[in-house]
Amino acid sequence: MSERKDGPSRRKVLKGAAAGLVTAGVAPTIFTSSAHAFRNEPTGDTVTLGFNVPQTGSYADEGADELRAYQLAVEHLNGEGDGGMLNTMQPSALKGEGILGKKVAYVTGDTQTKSDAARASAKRMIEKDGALMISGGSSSGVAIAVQGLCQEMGTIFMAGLTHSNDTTGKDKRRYGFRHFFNAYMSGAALGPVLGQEYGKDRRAYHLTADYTWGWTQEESMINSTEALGWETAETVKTPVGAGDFSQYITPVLNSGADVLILNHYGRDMVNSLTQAIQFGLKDRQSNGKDFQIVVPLFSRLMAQGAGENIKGILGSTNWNWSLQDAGSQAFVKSFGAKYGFPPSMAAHTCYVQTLLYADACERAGTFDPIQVIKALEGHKFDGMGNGPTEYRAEDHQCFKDVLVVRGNENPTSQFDLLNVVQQVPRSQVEYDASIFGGDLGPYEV
Amino acid sequence: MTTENDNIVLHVADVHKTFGGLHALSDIDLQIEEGKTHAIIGPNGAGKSTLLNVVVGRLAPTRGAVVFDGQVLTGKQPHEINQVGVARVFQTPEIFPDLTVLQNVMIPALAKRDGSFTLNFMSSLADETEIRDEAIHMLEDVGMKASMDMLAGSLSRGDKRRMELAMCLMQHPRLLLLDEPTAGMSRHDTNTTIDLLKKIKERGMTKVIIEHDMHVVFSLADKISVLAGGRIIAEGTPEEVRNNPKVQEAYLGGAH
Amino acid sequence: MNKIFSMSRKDVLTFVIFSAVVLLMPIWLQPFGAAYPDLMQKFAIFGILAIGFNVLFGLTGYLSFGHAAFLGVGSYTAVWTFKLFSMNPIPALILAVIMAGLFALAIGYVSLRRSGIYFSILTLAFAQMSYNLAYSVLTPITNGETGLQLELQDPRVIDSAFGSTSDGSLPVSNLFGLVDMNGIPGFYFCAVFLIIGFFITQRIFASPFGMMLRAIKSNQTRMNYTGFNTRPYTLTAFVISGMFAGLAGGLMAVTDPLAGAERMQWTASGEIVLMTILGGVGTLIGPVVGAWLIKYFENIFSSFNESVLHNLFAFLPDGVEKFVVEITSMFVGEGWHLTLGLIFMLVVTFLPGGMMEGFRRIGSLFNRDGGDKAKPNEKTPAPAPAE
Amino acid sequence: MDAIFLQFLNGLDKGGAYALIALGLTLVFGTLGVVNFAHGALFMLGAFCAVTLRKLLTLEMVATDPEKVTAWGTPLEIRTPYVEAWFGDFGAFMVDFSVPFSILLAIPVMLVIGVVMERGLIKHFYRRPHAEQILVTFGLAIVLQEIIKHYFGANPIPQPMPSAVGGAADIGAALGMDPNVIVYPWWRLIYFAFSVVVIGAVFAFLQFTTFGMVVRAGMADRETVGLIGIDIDKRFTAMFGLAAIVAGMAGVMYTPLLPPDYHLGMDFLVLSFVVVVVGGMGSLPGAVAAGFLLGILQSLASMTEIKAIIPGIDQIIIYLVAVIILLVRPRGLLGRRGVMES
Repeated sequence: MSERKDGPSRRKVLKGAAAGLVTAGVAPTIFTSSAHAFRNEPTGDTVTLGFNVPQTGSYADEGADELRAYQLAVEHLNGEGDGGMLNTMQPSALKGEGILGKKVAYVTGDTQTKSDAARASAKRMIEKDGALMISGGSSSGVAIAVQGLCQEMGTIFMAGLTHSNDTTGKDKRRYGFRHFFNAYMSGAALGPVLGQEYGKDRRAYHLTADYTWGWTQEESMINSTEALGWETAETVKTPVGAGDFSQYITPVLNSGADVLILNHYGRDMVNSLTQAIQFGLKDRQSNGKDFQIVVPLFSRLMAQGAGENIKGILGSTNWNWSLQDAGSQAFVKSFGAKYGFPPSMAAHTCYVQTLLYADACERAGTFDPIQVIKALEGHKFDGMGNGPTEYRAEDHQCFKDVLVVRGNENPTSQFDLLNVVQQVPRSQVEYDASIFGGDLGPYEV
Repeated sequence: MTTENDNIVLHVADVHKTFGGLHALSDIDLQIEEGKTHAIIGPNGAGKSTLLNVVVGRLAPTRGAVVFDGQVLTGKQPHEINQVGVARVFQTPEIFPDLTVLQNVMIPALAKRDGSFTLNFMSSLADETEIRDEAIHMLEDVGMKASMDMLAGSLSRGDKRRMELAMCLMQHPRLLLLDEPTAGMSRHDTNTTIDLLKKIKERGMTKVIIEHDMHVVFSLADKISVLAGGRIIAEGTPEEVRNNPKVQEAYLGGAH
Repeated sequence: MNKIFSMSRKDVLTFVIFSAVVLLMPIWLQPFGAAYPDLMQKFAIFGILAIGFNVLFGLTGYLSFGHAAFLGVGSYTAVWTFKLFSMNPIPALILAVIMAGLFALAIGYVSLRRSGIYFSILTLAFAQMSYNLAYSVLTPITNGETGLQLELQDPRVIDSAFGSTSDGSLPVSNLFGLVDMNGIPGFYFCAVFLIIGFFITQRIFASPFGMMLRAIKSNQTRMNYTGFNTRPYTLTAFVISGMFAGLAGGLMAVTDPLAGAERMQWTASGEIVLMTILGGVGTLIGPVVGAWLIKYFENIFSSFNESVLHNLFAFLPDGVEKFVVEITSMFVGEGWHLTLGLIFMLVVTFLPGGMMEGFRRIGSLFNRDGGDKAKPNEKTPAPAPAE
Repeated sequence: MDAIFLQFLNGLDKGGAYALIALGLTLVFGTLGVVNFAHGALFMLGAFCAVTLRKLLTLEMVATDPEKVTAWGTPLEIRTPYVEAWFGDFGAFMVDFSVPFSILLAIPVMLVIGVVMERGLIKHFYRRPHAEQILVTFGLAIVLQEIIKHYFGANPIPQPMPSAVGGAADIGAALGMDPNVIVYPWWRLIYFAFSVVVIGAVFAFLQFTTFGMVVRAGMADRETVGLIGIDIDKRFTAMFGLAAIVAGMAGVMYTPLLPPDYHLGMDFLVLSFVVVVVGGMGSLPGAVAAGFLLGILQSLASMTEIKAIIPGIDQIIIYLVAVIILLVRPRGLLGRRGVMES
């Protein structure tokens, strides 16, 4: 339960030369204390985390799965349930006694997959509910918007599902951290596998969602495929939420391309893939080769919407429940026991992010965001489902292995949609932090 | 038929109006003298309303022109025609049903004073005492002061017409066009309206009346034009028209 | 001078009460759990948006379905002003209002050539074009999906001329370096504009101009034959309400310097319409009430998750509690849209005049003997009986 | 040339969908004078008729095998579809053809939904201002879609078309051109044909039956028809039901092209209003013409060659055309004077 701080008034000191109005009864924001003042310092016996996920709109199911993972994480942190990844995380300072001895409580909000709504919701959790950390999101635009806000507010943001290079690239922030992989990594991981599977002499046709994430995904795919020796036949931008993509698919037929790369996510991906296959692209021969379709970012949850059509399609993913390492198995087991079905990759990244934040607080010995940030920066850990992982200090991006997956030809259950083709090692997807520009900004805000 | 006269305020010159192949108006030539009441009568479908619509700019004539006080009205917008001093009472009352009677009557006065557009959104309606008083006075004249705070939409049909007349009179137009001003009124209301219109006549306002009611026409008109089949078939004083055999055939006698 | 401020006693009273209600929000919103800066800022900002929209829709009857475009233009302009010139909100707001006004002038000039639903669709079309282009092709100006944000490298020529230096963090909009435009001061900054905006609409409602607009709504033909050129009137109303929307958009950027394209989407325009109708079209206060209600639902109802509900109903016996939580959770949290939809239906069906009619009915219950059926107020368009 | 021909085909099936939705919207507006913002929701409900039927047909007998457990710790489930267990091959055939079969389900279901909606809610709003009609039907649309979301979730649910028509037709080869140049999915061709048949049927119904004549007369002049003693209300209720059926069938047949989710209706709502207005409010032929016109123009505008000249044109073409048509023809393509102008 959230800790409502709208009780009696407390002294509040505003930043800046001109102290503003001191209004009775409004949640105080910044305290002065001898050590270091920070927003929402927990004073009771609980600490409140804010989970900001899409509850309405196209990504509502993904948001619901994220929320399940957060609830599970809170349980585990508080020592309830079987502990999940608390038992496999290495190194771990977590003891299942909350965080720094305080019980973990949480508040939730609806991002509606809109920047404005997501920021309003995050502000509510920070200003009203006293949330100390914000996590969540199911799209990059929202993640970047909320991350920017959290920087201004001096609140740590542990990003959920966000795949754009910008989140930890040109829009990176000191207070923002991303465990999820990104478009660059998808491209770098997929490239060699595409080479092995489809040869070095291919012509690729890109259909790209016409917004920032789509563009970065397209760019990454072009770079990695052209490095193999592929040609790029054409790149076509499609409006977000177009629904019917047929008018963009017909030109592919006679374009001389033999690979179609769909830089789409969510509903766009479901629709464009379904429709492309109806046009017979998968059965087609072009340039004497079998025509192939590639979906760079695969989400098992969203792929359900494409049904049979994902069979045999190559793509990349951050995590899949079928992984056999101890961490993944522990997580899948406790998630399945609670909800009756396996978690999605969105759920996984949100769960891991929550644990990582809690662990960083323990290691820092304080909730002070600056100390927590320092504890997260450069932190190396393992046992969280992705093998050895590092939170790179320069851009707050996690570096770990990337999964290349293929749509399962013979699924044994409705959840068994993806087969792991290859676990691409971290070294292959790593890049220099400076290539995307951007600036983390200061610790002190 | 009539000779050129310096007193002509409205000249409908050789107006033709066709709808598709249908000749609604042909060779209409009308001259209205200043200060006179000119009635246009004719059987249904004779083109009376079409003629009025051409005068006020609602319809553009196929040929010909309408000249008011030396200005060509043809091609002008209805509001421009009003601003040069032509006001119109409609067959079915055109009023502001969602506003009060008083507001209905004040609005035309503001049009007269402020022109077709004024950006006066920071001044207060409550300060328009002069116009308000004038409006109340006018409502008194038409016997509607008691209902000035009612919504105009809730008035009886006869009251709506009287109010519409009051609205037009607020503008002190040089030419007032009345399209069947007493249609649907009781005999008593009709007589009141005739008295009112007579009073206006004394003030020297020119009027064109389209009317079915012969009682109204003969008690008000100085001059009558008879329209039939889109043409003027007769014109003259009430006496002359009454005795014109053509008129009797086309209109009076021919009436079923 | 005296003339400008002559207001009826009733208007003065309304104005004073309204101002007091707005300024005292941090206190009376407390029990509703809404007394935190962001939501109160939103209350003020969307209040401005709704009263501005009401000047157009409530007075002239022209239903614009693309008003969010002006909100977006205001936001983009304000953020660009921050980026290029200064973090002071005043120039940003002035430019936001001017740009939105120009935008409204252009769109209104074309759209007002048609009336009724044809007008609505024209405004919708312009707004959707703005949205679609802002999201994609115009990304160099709008920063597309991510939204336009401040950056450390921004020139801010005026600020740097006055020697303000960056400490490495992004600047916050501030009034001449005195007060930062976030938190409670940010709310009061917006609240002042809401009160000014309310004052202006009050004046418009009481002015001859306002009466002309009502008359246009009532009977445009008569207006023409009475000597009024109605197009400039409607266009002025359109531009005024566009400028209000621009001001709201600017204030959104002032309190939170990020401008996203989805602010211009048709759903955002629809939200403005819903706020106005929900509160009471054509009334002074109704649209503000509608805006507050919808924003409250969006922010507070959506935050009730199951654990909150379990705590709320913890006093009930176990089985009953589970049942109650299950039922209520359909309407809150991820189900808050359902509640919103039901409220729209109920209000429109039973209170055609919006919330304001509800208040009047309650008021008349107390004024009269309480027994007689509340009649719809004369001022509301007489609704056909609901049966 | 091939490219343009293909885009033209695209335009036809897109236009078919637009026309079908706009047709129902216009029927309701023309007869009842109601601006129905819940019309998109009817399309969505139709689509979910298909989802429901398929769910029913693929209901599975679930036996658990306690010996084996899944990776997430629950006992392994052994699932056998009832239909196959009971009907064998015929059952499999039913599942395969679930989408066309759904039309049989959708017709009665949509009729009931339509009549209930009209009698329960819409009829109270005949004489209310359009703004209130918009608000109440918009509220209804939200409620309907939230109910669907509650039961079916937010993710799209795939509806495969019958496997016999799963592939693409080689139209080029059939016309004696090179094979494999002009290929087009069978289902899209079927959708186009379906839309033509439904539109034709609705027009024939209105043109050649007495019922239709009365309704058309009512659309032209409601008062007169009421005055001559015909109970127009009952017929108008039936028209609302018909509109719901048309929208529902359009939704059912669309599911293989666009896996339906609860939000489907809202995506079509704005578009269908633009189509109706471009066609001219209250004009049935106008709605159909505008549907096909906008469908074809949208397809052509998406061609790379055209986007190269005007960037982003495919994103705005529908709205741009709407603006131009409304400025050139004040009442849309075939609209009548005085409809919805105040």
